[in-house]
Amino acid sequence: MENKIFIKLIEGELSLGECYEYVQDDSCGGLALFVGTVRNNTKGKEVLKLQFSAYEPMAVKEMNLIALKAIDMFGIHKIAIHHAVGNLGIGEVPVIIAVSSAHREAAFKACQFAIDTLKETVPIWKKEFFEDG
Amino acid sequence: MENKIFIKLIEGELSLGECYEYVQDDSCGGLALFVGTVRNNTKGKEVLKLQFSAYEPMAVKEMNLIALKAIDMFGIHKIAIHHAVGNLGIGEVPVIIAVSSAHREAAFKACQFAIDTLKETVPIWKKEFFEDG
Amino acid sequence: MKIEALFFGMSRDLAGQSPIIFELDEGVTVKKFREILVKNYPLFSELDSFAIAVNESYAEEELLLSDKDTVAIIPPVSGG
Amino acid sequence: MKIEALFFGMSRDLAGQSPIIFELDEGVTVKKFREILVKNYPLFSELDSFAIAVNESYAEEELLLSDKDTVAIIPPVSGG
Repeated sequence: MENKIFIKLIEGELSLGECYEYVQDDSCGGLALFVGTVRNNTKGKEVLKLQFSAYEPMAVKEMNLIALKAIDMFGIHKIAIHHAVGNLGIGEVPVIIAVSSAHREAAFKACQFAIDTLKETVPIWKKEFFEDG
Repeated sequence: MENKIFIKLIEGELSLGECYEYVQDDSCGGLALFVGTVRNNTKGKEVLKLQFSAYEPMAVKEMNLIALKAIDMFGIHKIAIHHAVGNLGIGEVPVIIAVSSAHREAAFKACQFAIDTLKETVPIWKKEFFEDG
Repeated sequence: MKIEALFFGMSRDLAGQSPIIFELDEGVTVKKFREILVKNYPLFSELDSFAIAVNESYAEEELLLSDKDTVAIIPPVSGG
Repeated sequence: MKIEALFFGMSRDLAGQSPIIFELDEGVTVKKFREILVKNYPLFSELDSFAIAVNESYAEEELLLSDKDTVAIIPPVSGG
């Protein structure tokens, strides 16, 4: 299973190209990708930046569990789940999920399952910094 | 509407980065992308390359219609639909769809709607070249 | 009236060339045009199904063709 | 037995420090540990809900803690 899963939790910039290159495979007809970006507002309040912190060893374990489940449930080929920690500005990328599959339906479902589950279970916390402090 | 839609039908390489840059927006929290790639087999037969041809003016119109419908149905922010024509080798990219939205659910749905509809309505044809001629 | 017909995908091989100019009487619908096509090019009965576009948009079967329309024969598409 | 407790997110502010070492009797379940936590740190009753992980995995309420376990207090997560 190990060569089907690429988990990354780092301080620094995530790379869409790296995720794409990892999952792309000549046996696959479709790749679905999700990129989360930092929005400039939350419920109408202007956001200046976000700070992400994690319980790192457990976060990596949980991301790996999500990948294993996605492979098991949807029969996908490969999956990359990358998340950033530390400070992120507006428009920057806290999370990328990339999935390849012989068929696109499975790729979409697995990609959506992975981001939905990540937001529920992976021990990462964001702190929002607003204009007015 | 025009500055929300980026349609491209070209002979030559498509760019995931270009699609990403176009749809990314500071007001959006999520981007969903689909990348179609040329598979090395069809029903077990080894594929050498594909050739895509199009009824170009109508294909561009139909791609634009899909984009308009996706914006209307899912309330997404921006959408890029790029398709290649001409010869493509294994692993190369005939189609990219990128969608940005305030919320990820809409981005996923619109992206899947766009690729599903493209495969049904856009006048583009692929010809497969197999090992045995 | 003069109608220009464009053939794509597999239909181009069946027609042997593209475009083909048709000289038709007034009052021909898309449905009628299909029948004319199959009558003149019997090979078209081999095509399971094909859509017809008029002036670069998919057309209903009841649409009346007009002079100088461009009609396109669209066999099942396979892009993406 | 000695239990190391790690506090994350908002729970770290409530605890005032992390980690905190707890000296507990044998036979303490995750559920019992929650009660001890709220008793020692009344501010924790302000947290709507929090999950507990033992040795880096989410734990059932009935799980018995063992000496040298690492317990983590996981307030609602907000990654992604």
